[in-house]
Amino acid sequence: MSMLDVTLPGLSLKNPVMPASGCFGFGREFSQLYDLNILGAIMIKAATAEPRFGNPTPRVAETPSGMLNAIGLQNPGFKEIMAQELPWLEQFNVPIIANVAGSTEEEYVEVARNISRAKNVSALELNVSCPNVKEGGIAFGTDPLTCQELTRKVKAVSAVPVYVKLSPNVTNIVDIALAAEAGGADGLTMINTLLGMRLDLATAKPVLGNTTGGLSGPAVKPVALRMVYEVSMKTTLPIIGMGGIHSAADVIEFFYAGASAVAIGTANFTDPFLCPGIIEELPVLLKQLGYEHILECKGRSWNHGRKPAYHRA
Amino acid sequence: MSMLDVTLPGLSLKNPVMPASGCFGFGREFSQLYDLNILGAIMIKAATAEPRFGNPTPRVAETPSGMLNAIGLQNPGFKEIMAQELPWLEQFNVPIIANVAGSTEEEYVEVARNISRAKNVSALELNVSCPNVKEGGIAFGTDPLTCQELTRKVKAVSAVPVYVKLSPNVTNIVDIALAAEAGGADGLTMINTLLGMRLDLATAKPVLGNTTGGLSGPAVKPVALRMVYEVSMKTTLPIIGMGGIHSAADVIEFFYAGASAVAIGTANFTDPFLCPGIIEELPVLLKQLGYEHILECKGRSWNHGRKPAYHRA
Amino acid sequence: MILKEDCRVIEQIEIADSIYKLTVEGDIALTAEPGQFVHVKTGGREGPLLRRPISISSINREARQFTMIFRAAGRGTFLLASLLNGMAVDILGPLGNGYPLSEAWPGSTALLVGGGIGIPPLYELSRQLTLQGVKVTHVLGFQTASVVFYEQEFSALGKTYITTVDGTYGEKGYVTDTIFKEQIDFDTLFACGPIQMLKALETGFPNKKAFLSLEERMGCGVGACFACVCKVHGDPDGRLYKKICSDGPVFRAGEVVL
Amino acid sequence: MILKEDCRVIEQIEIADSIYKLTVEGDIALTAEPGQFVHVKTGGREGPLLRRPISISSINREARQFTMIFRAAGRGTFLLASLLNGMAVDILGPLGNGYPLSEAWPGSTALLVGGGIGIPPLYELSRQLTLQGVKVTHVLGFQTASVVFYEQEFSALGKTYITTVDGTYGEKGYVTDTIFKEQIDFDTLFACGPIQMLKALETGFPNKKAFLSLEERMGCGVGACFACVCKVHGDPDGRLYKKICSDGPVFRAGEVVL
Ligand SMILES: Cc1cc2nc3c(=O)[nH]c(=O)nc-3n(C[C@H](O)[C@H](O)[C@H](O)COP(=O)(O)OP(=O)(O)OC[C@H]3O[C@@H](n4cnc5c(N)ncnc54)[C@H](O)[C@@H]3O)c2cc1C
Ligand SMILES: Cc1cc2nc3c(=O)[nH]c(=O)nc-3n(C[C@H](O)[C@H](O)[C@H](O)COP(=O)(O)OP(=O)(O)OC[C@H]3O[C@@H](n4cnc5c(N)ncnc54)[C@H](O)[C@@H]3O)c2cc1C
Ligand SMILES: Cc1cc2nc3c(=O)[nH]c(=O)nc-3n(C[C@H](O)[C@H](O)[C@H](O)COP(=O)(O)O)c2cc1C
Ligand SMILES: Cc1cc2nc3c(=O)[nH]c(=O)nc-3n(C[C@H](O)[C@H](O)[C@H](O)COP(=O)(O)O)c2cc1C
Ligand code: FES
Ligand code: FES
Repeated sequence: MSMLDVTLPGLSLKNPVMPASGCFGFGREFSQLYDLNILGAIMIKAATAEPRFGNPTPRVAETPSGMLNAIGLQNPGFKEIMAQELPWLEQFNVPIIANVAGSTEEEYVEVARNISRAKNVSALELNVSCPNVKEGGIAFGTDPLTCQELTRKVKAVSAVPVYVKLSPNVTNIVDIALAAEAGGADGLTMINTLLGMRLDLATAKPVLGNTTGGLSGPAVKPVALRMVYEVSMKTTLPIIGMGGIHSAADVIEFFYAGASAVAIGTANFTDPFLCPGIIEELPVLLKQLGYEHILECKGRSWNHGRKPAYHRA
Repeated sequence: MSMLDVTLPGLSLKNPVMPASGCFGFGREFSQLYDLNILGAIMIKAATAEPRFGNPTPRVAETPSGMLNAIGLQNPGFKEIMAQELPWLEQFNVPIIANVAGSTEEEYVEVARNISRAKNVSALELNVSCPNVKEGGIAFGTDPLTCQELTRKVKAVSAVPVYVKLSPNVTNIVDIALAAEAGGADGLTMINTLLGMRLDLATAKPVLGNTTGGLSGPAVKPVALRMVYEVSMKTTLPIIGMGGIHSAADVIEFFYAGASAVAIGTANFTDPFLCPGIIEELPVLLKQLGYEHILECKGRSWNHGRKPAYHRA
Repeated sequence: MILKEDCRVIEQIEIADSIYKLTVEGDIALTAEPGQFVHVKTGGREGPLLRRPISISSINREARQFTMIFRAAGRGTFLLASLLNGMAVDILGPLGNGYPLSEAWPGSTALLVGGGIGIPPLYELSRQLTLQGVKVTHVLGFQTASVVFYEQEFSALGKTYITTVDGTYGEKGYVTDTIFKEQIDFDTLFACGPIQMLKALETGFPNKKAFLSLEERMGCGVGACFACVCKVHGDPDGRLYKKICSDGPVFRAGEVVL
Repeated sequence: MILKEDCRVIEQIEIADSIYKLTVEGDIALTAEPGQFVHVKTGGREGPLLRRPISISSINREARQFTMIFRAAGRGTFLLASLLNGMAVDILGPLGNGYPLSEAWPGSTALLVGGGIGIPPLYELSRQLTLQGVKVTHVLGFQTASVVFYEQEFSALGKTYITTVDGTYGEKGYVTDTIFKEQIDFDTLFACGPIQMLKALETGFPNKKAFLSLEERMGCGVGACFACVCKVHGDPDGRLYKKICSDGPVFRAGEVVL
């Protein structure tokens, strides 16, 4: 009997651990390292309508307990992804969550309509929060009405449930979450990266080719947890939590805060075998803490003592 | 000839390094460790109209390369501060920046009117950004109009220049900065802490007595630098930069980003002798990098090559 | 005088399960008093941001050495436990106010009650009380047999009762059970340990002169950050708070709200 | 096969000013090829978040050992330089595609040009080319005398020219100056070093067969994060980008935009 199975809109997960979008490509590289079948799901790299090269290098910089990235949504475009990457991923028995990005509403809608119809795409992740491209989504993630409207339009064309990926670079994350809910979102994923920068001591210039970039890794975990906590108390939408997860204990902290599943980004770079490691360790840690199923941890920081909202069949 | 002297509204600083508010009390403790005269200035702990006890303990928690605090503006009230703390500080030849907090406009105005008239208070720091008290300022720091209005009212009663301390927990920091400028601010200080939380693995409860707290330390430095960079390009107000500064190199990064002075918070806990250490190291590092005065670094990340805006007399 | 020194490690031994005894050399030893603590930067530059408060458990002025006894509990104390002889460790101290030795007069009886990692500071206290001609009795509580430490050291100074929560060593139960059962008589009480233990002692001996050492999460450790405050009795609005790091960690029973 | 192993440190020596030679034991040695690199986690759990890419500079299959030569430049490489014999270091590799040995046929001449910390991978390359019957010439450029390393080792394999930017050792100037001045003739060029050097070689020898090893800031090191891309010639919209970590780090001159 599994302690880790979780059912979410469109997603029947054998475990709630999945690599985060942009940190796992389309799975090819990590498939050389381990059997991808063990993963709960895979969030693939953002797809746009046309191929994008992305930002000038350097695209990454290290920071204390974190990193900045400014990849700039480089991707071969949804057509190529549907022709080359998704069919290749069909060999694995793992739900795919397709990350959808764009510069205009039309672009989001076009990508969503098409990629949601790929055979093995189980859900969309609407990326309204990429801080690294001009006109690249972030406006959609910082204004509630714009977010609601975009979600509605994407929902209307999507063949699968839609999760909206929230940006932490906002005054009030709950407002955006409620807007996504009002727009018909089936779930939320959070958080994307915090906008940051580094300057080179010798030249005084920004270290990143794109000047600013997105901060991820353990440094942002306290912010991510706080946002998952705030949002989970206010919406009924399931949340896939992320931001600095590096261990099984971190996963449980996100469940306590209110997440129903988690994604792992930056930590795949520190330890490319971390996802399988965490999946193996979770049941042991849960038992140690006295839980029979990971969903007993869900929202426990604020619904302490109450019966878990979710019951397995 | 000093390489470090900086003149800002109300502040004639022998060097641009000062302890940040809340991390140095009213100077008594650190005066046992070193001669406070060497500091550029001192930002004292927040003052409110009445004494405040603050939040339940635990009030601090460690995070990767950072810490959370939820002190809750504990202070003895401005009257006591003016009767006991400021007179004690008169023995030092160091400008004092008084941090002013409140729950209502009236409270801010009352505190500002009074404390700005203390003999050795050279400037006010308007704390519209404390994330740790309900109705405790943060609303004033997240809505541009409210911020502008409060700044205007405080300016009207203050006997010394007013610096507005910006919260990083906003969608658009430039909007708030411009609002403060429109309200008549003489300068900006930034950033206050990022709202975050931690959960206890064993109990599932928040680690902090106040549930959430403010994230500070090296973890937030990339966010702070980005905000100083963005704001300094858009306003003419001088900026006292802070957020994760732990070394002389960090100080210069903040100048590159656009700061005219810096404050050091959390790092005083890691190394209580850090402020004097940095003040000693700065000229050496500046020389090594080829600068004759620290103000040559100011804004260099975006005004590269241009003549420094500031010239010494 | 508060110093920040790179102290040299003289000796590190695991004296019980995950309990380490670390002796270092430094001028802090010259002014340290029983009940004071130090704030330790663990892991050097790469280590955790915040210092770790650890009590001073014994002092050797002549040799400029002092000892800490600590449990490897988390990241910082694990790093501390990994220090080897000769290495340097950045220590700030001595901090806070220790036990008031003068409150126990020669010939009187002092009861020293400790729980777990609250026990270490009582050792130096006991040594100095004994030197002063005070008769000492110790009641030391542990979780289980494997973490019991310093029974012999304390026994050499005075009668020593050991309790364990699970009964695997000494008396089964809590320290207070033993104090009542053995009807231990004393003039002054000195204690350090979990807050529940301190509360039980405070309510158990309302008319005794007692000094309790408190713990709290700390930021600065020197009194500047207001992280470690506690309320004072009879002062509901908290104007008369105390800072555990600089006003304490030792308080007279009844002074602050436990 | 990409492995992640805790490799044991066999030897660590400072071979020039801040230049370290680190030999470790691990199965990575069994499949590593010249020009490939490893991704090293420095400082253990407490260390920096990102791994550090370091070239493999020599391989000893029989002993299951390989060597890295690196400059202690920043936080990660300082921690790497502090490793002592017998300690473990977490290494991911071998990564990327090395130099195509088969492009140099027995009896032909290969010119190996390296700059600074770009020199290490050329050493194993030179050994294997020599074994294959290729005649090798080396031109190695350094900043200054104190950081010159491996002159003897390279000299043992073939003619070796040393240049320093400040003229404190060997020829003063850049490697390209020396190649032109000495009119060095060759069939195949292999190079690794600063981008300016690689550009000068590419433009200096437009008709020669050349293989250049590139550097870029890396995230994953395995091709998953798109941090280390470069553009391909004749493809302005960047559809045909290459990833330096997994398509490179070695590219045929003219293939990618330097
Ligand atoms: C005045 C004082 C004296 C102390 N003396 C001793 C002693 O002699 N021997 C001993 O073993 N322990 C002592 N402690 C407890 C000791 O400080 C903690 O065990 C230690 O800080 C845990 O750090 P860590 O890195 O192992 O744990 P982590 O859980 O990684 O620590 C995370 C953060 O929480 C803080 N923290 C965790 N537990 C405690 C605690 N119990 N009290 C205060 N802060 C805590 C840490 O300082 C750190 O900031 C004392 C505490 C205080 C306040
Ligand atoms: C394929 C490849 C092979 C390399 N081989 C060698 C070698 O054999 N010997 C050697 O001394 N160096 C080599 N380098 C450079 C080496 O990776 C950097 O010197 C090292 O990463 C610096 O890390 P640090 O912690 O000392 O510096 P920091 O400045 O603290 O590093 C901060 C961040 O920037 C990155 N970074 C800094 N400098 C470089 C650089 N030059 N290239 C790529 N990333 C960098 C770091 O990896 C880290 O993510 C190689 C680089 C690449 C890409
Ligand atoms: C190199 C890199 C590339 C990323 N690319 C994307 C992306 O294409 N789409 C997206 O929604 N998020 C992207 N992200 C954000 C992550 O999916 C994740 O939200 C964030 O990194 C926080 O999680 P972490 O701290 O575990 O990395 C990227 C992050 C990194 C580090
Ligand atoms: C313990 C603690 C208490 C603080 N109290 C105040 C305060 O009273 N008023 C205020 O404006 N900022 C307060 N701050 C915020 C700091 O002044 C500073 O803006 C922030 O910590 C970022 O700088 P740092 O990373 O150098 O700590 C406090 C920060 C800490 C860590
Ligand atoms: S820890 Fe800062 S006041 Fe006590
Ligand atoms: S470093 Fe991630 S793709 Fe090359």
